[in-house]
Amino acid sequence: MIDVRVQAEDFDSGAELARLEGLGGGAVASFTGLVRGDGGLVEMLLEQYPGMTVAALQDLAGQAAARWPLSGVTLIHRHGALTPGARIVFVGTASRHRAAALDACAFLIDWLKTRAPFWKRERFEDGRVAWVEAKREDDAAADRWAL
Amino acid sequence: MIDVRVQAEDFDSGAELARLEGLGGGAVASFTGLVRGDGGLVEMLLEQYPGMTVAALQDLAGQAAARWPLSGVTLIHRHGALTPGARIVFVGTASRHRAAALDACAFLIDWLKTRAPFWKRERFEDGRVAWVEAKREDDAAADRWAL
Amino acid sequence: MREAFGLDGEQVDPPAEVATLRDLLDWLATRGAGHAAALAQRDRLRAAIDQKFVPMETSIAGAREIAIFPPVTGG
Amino acid sequence: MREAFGLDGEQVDPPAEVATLRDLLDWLATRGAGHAAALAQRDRLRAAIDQKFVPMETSIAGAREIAIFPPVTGG
Repeated sequence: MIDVRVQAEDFDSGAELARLEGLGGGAVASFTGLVRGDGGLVEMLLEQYPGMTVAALQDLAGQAAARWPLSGVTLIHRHGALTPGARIVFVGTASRHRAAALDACAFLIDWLKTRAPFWKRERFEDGRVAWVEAKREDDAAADRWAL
Repeated sequence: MIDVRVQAEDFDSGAELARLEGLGGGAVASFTGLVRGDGGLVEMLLEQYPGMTVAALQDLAGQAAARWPLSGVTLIHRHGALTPGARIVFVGTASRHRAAALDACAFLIDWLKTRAPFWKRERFEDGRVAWVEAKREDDAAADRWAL
Repeated sequence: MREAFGLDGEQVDPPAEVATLRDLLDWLATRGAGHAAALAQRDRLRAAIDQKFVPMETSIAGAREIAIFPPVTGG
Repeated sequence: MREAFGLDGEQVDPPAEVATLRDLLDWLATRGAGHAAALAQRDRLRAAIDQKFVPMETSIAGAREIAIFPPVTGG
């Protein structure tokens, strides 16, 4: 059961978690990423490449399901203008085994960071606007899952 | 913010997740363990060593908070008679950084499995009753977090 | 353990040469067939003194409550 | 990229020797200062052909839509 959503609206991570827990899998892991209000950040604008985004996320979810025995994968990624504290992304995995659920969840967020067509732009109190630079450490985190 | 609970009643993992997401941390990871209905399992009885259980869980949560920069840790473990599909345990961690939240969550469930004073007894359709044997692989999973 | 010993707990007064938890287990194992069987796989057991997990090398001097467990299976 | 190029997209008709994505980037970089600056850190860029991520060695023959990105920062 793979469920991938790209949307401007917020989502209910608790309801997503409950749905995965209801699959009878024994183990459910989740990750939620939220906007941090660091350095006077007022808004984070998430741009995507719309024609590609859902397909890219479905591909990532499919790769996770091929590598680990998962009974469920949920990937939700927001786009548009988000304020501090807002949810950006949810990754949820269900499996019979805790290691599979935890590893697949970590894998998905690492690969989302480096392989999903989203770009972040930050706007600060003082009017400054800046694209978020990709981090080398994110590449390193993604690389540890290489086959 | 460390929140440790040992209880017979079910818990609302969605509400726990939402609370951790509200801490402004940027990253929240969670793990839920549930009873699997394998092999005709009818009931899982979770015994604890009551005088020790809460203190042992608080110690584990404190160790996680000492090793990773966490803004929140929630540990809930049930005891008593549970049926297939029931939640057994919830681990939730909040941090500024996704690796800290994910690693602390995996650490806590691995150490809970090997260092919290709970014992599982399974009752099956055919009347058979058996204590769950500790798994060598759980020891190995816990050992990877050794200092 | 409880089932193997056939009891929930017991009051014991070990001789002076029983200094550590490991000594205590060795001494308990001599106290009957049930005890010996329960303590056969001694290297897998864990112990707590006064409700804190401690290593088998720990001195039992002054201990009020000693608990001996099979490996835990929580989580 | 969009800002550096000063445009959202463009229709190009590269010469026949431009076979792969890497060739295309090299050729685009010759088309003006904005293009050259945008493509300066070429080894960090990623590309998609017809909305699928592909390596820079991929042939562009038959491609309808080619997208060139800076490193993504989602998640």
